[in-house]
Amino acid sequence: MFLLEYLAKGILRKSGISISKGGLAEKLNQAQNIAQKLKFPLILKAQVLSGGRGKLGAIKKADNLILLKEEFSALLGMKLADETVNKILIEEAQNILQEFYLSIVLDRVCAKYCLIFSPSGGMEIEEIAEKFPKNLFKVYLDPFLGLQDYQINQIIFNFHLPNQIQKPLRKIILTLNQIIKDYEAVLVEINPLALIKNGSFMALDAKIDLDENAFFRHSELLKLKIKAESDKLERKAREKNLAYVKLNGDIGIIGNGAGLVMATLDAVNMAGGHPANFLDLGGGAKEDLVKEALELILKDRKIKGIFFNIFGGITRCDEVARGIIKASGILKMKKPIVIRLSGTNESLGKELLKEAHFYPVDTMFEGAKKIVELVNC
Amino acid sequence: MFLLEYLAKGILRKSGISISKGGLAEKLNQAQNIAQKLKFPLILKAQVLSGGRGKLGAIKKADNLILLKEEFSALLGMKLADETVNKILIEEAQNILQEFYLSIVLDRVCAKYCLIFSPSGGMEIEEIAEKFPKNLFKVYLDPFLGLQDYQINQIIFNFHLPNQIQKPLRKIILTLNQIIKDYEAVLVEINPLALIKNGSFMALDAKIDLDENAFFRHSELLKLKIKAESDKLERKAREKNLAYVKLNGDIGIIGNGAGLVMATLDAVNMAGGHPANFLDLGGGAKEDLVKEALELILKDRKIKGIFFNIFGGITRCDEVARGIIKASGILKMKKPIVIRLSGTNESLGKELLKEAHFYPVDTMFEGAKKIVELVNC
Amino acid sequence: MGILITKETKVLVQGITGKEGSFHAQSMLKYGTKIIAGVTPNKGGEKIFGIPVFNTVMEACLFAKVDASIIFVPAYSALQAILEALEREIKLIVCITEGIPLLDMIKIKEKLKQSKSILIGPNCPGVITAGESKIGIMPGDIFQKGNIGIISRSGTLTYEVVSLLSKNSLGQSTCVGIGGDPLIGTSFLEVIKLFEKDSQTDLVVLIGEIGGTQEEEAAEYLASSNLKALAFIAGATAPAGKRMGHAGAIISQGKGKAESKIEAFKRSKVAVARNLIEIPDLIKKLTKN
Amino acid sequence: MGILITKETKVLVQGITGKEGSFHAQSMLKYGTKIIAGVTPNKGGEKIFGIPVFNTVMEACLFAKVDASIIFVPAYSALQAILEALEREIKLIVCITEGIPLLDMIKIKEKLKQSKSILIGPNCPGVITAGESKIGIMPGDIFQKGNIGIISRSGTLTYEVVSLLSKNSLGQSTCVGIGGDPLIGTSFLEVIKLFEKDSQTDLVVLIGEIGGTQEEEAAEYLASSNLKALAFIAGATAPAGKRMGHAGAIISQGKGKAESKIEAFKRSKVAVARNLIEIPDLIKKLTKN
Repeated sequence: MFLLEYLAKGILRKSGISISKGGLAEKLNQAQNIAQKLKFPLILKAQVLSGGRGKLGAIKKADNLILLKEEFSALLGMKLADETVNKILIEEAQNILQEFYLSIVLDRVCAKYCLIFSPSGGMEIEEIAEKFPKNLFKVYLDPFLGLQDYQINQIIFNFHLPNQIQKPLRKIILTLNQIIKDYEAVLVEINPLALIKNGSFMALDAKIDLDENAFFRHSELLKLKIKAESDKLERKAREKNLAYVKLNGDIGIIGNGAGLVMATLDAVNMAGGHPANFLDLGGGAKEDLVKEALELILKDRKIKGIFFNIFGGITRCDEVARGIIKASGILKMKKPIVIRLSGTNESLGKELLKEAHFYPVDTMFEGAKKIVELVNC
Repeated sequence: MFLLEYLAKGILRKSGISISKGGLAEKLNQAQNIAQKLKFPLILKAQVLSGGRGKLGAIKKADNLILLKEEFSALLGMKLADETVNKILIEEAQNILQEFYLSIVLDRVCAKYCLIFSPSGGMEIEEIAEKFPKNLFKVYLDPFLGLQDYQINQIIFNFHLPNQIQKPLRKIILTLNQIIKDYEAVLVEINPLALIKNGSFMALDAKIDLDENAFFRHSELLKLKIKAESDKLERKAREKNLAYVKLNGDIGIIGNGAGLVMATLDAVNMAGGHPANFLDLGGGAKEDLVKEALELILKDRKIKGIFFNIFGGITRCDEVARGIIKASGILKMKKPIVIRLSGTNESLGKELLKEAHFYPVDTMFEGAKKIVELVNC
Repeated sequence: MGILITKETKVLVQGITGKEGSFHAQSMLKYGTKIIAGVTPNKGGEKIFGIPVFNTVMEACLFAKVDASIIFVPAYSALQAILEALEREIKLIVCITEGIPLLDMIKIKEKLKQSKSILIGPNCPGVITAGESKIGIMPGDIFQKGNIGIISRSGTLTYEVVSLLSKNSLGQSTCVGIGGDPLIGTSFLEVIKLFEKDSQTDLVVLIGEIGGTQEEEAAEYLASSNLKALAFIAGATAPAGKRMGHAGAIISQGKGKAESKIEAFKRSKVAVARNLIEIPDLIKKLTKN
Repeated sequence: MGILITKETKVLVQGITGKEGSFHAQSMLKYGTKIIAGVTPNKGGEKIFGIPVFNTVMEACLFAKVDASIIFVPAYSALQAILEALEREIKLIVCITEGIPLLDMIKIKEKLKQSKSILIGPNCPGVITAGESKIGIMPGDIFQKGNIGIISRSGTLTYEVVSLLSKNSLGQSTCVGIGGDPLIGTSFLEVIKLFEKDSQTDLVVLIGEIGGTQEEEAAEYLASSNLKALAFIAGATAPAGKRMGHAGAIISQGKGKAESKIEAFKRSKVAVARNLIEIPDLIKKLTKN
């Protein structure tokens, strides 16, 4: 789960890494209150997960209150890829002597964490890798021993970093490593890690990706989980442990298994339709969850129809059928639903559906075609 | 470093394991004060490191104050192997339903910790191994992953332990494991681990062995280190980081390197002498440490002569010579000293000694013979 | 023959008395799988469907030789279950459990390196050798004995493909669901190497999805392999930066896109199906030569 | 030839600018050891005795091929120094440092299992092949080239024995101080196996002491080996339950006694010297046949 910049910076600050003075605003008057406590010039940063905000115009500078008002109003409500800006971080601008890149990230290929450092920060890591490959230093952390002092030495001496920044940099690296452990993070990135006037470091941007599977060991992170979701429905889905992703179309999609749901999106797209969401029930969904999933996607007002696609393995078709029937009250609206049920307990599930006057289709392709027809007529 | 029972039990209690109510007495009036706050019958336990105290008569029971006085006076000052009893632990006696054995110990052969459990506690582990080999269960801890829940399950189900003791036992095992980690202990043993009336456990005896090399990471343990030494000179030696062991003879032995000092003891014994101590300067001793070592062993009044045996590798003979010369003030007593210097900077060291009118011998055997002659004449 | 498991494979079920464990144990028995023991702490001595239950894997392994274990325990105790099976050196460990923390998987991957065991999963439907043995949760009746091998990151998508194949009389040898998590015990490439040596398998269908670089790795290897293969990648229309369902399926920082995977297969001259429906025809074409 | 090191062995000194490191680096150079680089963080670029100093082992290994490293750092950073050398896959690592915590050694032992490197020590005098190269702290002038191999848990006791041998014209091939700690990188047995293959070594002197079971292990192996050996055990008169100098030498719970070790050697028909002075004569007797 990726955290928005202000949440990631909150974790850094709590762990002892300096960040700019500032505050989060969702409304103009909040922004003005925050600005009055800070020194101009200020930086306004749209809180969205999309990368390259600078290039997309989602980061602005304001030299006074008037400009602040102008820029804030321009940013609020801005659309960036799939996201809408509704939170803006306002911070004091900093004098930067040098920008560094620093991150610890889980490398899926070798199943080890990798510490990445570069004295050429401020641009995205891919850009550094391409433009200054020699300015990128990686050390892999032993799965059991973790980060070792000698590895930090390798970084420090590889770039001949001057004495007075060795100690503060070492401390920040150790702190990052501690955050990885304490929060079971998959990624902690500071970019740029800025050397500011007085010879000390400040994290000017931060990215943290947490492992949601580990939240049962970190009850304190559950709150963060809810907060992290910018979309209301996505937030609701998280509360119910459904994997929901909002998309821009009008056909609601529910299925079991990420692969199947993705393939369903692909199939609906190929049939000429536009999915409104991705919703994966996960494995072994019970009838109540099925009902809640249906209720959830119907809250998206843009939806004109629903395609329910199940191939049961650990999920049982009868449970799914019962859930759909339970939800039939709210379904008895004008919106069409296409159901496809295969796999474990298929015949029982189909029977139940037929008793309740739902008539399932036999294949995903059939279903995709049918829902597109129904929605477009 | 082995801890006396009362110190080991202090660590257990601090970690949440129950022990009997009681207190430590060095004098009779302390013992009486302690007894007044406790319920008779009481157990009196001599605080020495030697094993098999029960069989040696170093553990007594008292049913009333009169008997307490009697038994306490009998125990105090008692000699057990190389130790003299000067601390006695007084505790309430317990009703025991069953005695278990539980320990975690570092296995030198495989460089892993080993958890050992037996439902036949109360006797020494060697005796259990001999008499009830099937009642001994060992699990080895992965060096990096440490103790795992499934390993505790293996113990619990191997002995078909009833449900109501599974949970408390699991907790005690996990606590023991935590003590091993927190204190960097080489051994933590509870024997017997007694199941008492109300179905809960109590540690009736405890043995803890700490890794002194790790004390730099555990500054809080340094106090314990001093406290743990029963002999005053051994305590002093510890403060100065000298490896000193008190023995029963009259020839003071100083050397560098445990093997060499042990071989020196063996040589003096073979020559008919009786070493008063083992004192290893360690590697690379400087002149001040040499002087302090000499001062230290001279505090043992039984000493009739000193054999100083050095073969320098990392230790330099000139440093040793300078130390001896520095200490020559206190050495100018009637007690003879025999010095043997070989190895790194040998000629320089010998020259310095000769200038100060010390005349070193050439070999360990020569030296051993000479000191025995001098002391016995 | 197929790979990994046969009629004779002796199977242990860890978590056999739980809701999922018992349901699927029964289904596996029905398929013909030789389940010889189950494990649930504190249920030792009981029987379920005639199968003896033990408190620990150690006890079960003392009772009988175990070739493979299938794990149905909850995510928070999966690390324990896998370590317990590894300690007894069980050759094949299939972990169905979903939602295992990455940190636990890092530990497991490191211990796997030091062992001779193979872990399939977690978060996977398991392994089935059609008509012989099923160590997994897939609906057995959709499978047909034949010569097509299947390797898949997705459970339900596998069933979709298998039922398509069976309807087109394209039987299967072994189907391996490797699991959709970012860290898994056995990758595409490792299973491909097993299929290479299997005389019963004529062609392998690879069902991949967005995220990671496993498919690219497999593609590179297949360029110089004699194994016939056909690939399908789910998630061509998924948006970037969003996790699709589980942690594995995500296009992040421009990496893990369906297009890059499809390109990799094409570079290696591996056929790619753009639509599931094309799969049976493509297979027929490929196996004709 | 001897074992482990020759004239050609290229040596790195970790901690070369420290008091001990520089003193012994100079002494090794004098003996003829090929020291090609040293490491001390923040001293990179300097030179000491004409040897270039680097900040990290990585930099040193990029500068030149390193065959062996000798470590002089303090106990609290010895874990780092050994891991750093292991990372660069240096074949022979000699650790002089005394007082390394057992927990650190547990970690090191486990990493050693996964590597091809050999660690000698810690808390040891190092390795010397007489007349060729010294990677250690032993006084070089007491050694004489010859055919006696030496393995010892004790530093100073080794010098004692070596000087006795040299005075009796019994030259040495290689002398390995394995260190006196409870957990060490390489045991008696492992060094014995190296000597077995060395054509230059006619007989090996084993210098053991109380504590542990290494000597017993070695004795058992020697029962069926063709290697001639002679053993000496220090601490016959040491009391039980007391640590003699360092953590390794202790008779605890009746185990680790000198007598049990001596008995083990006798059972394996390995000659045992009760007194150091007997050693030269015993060797002459044993090598006559």
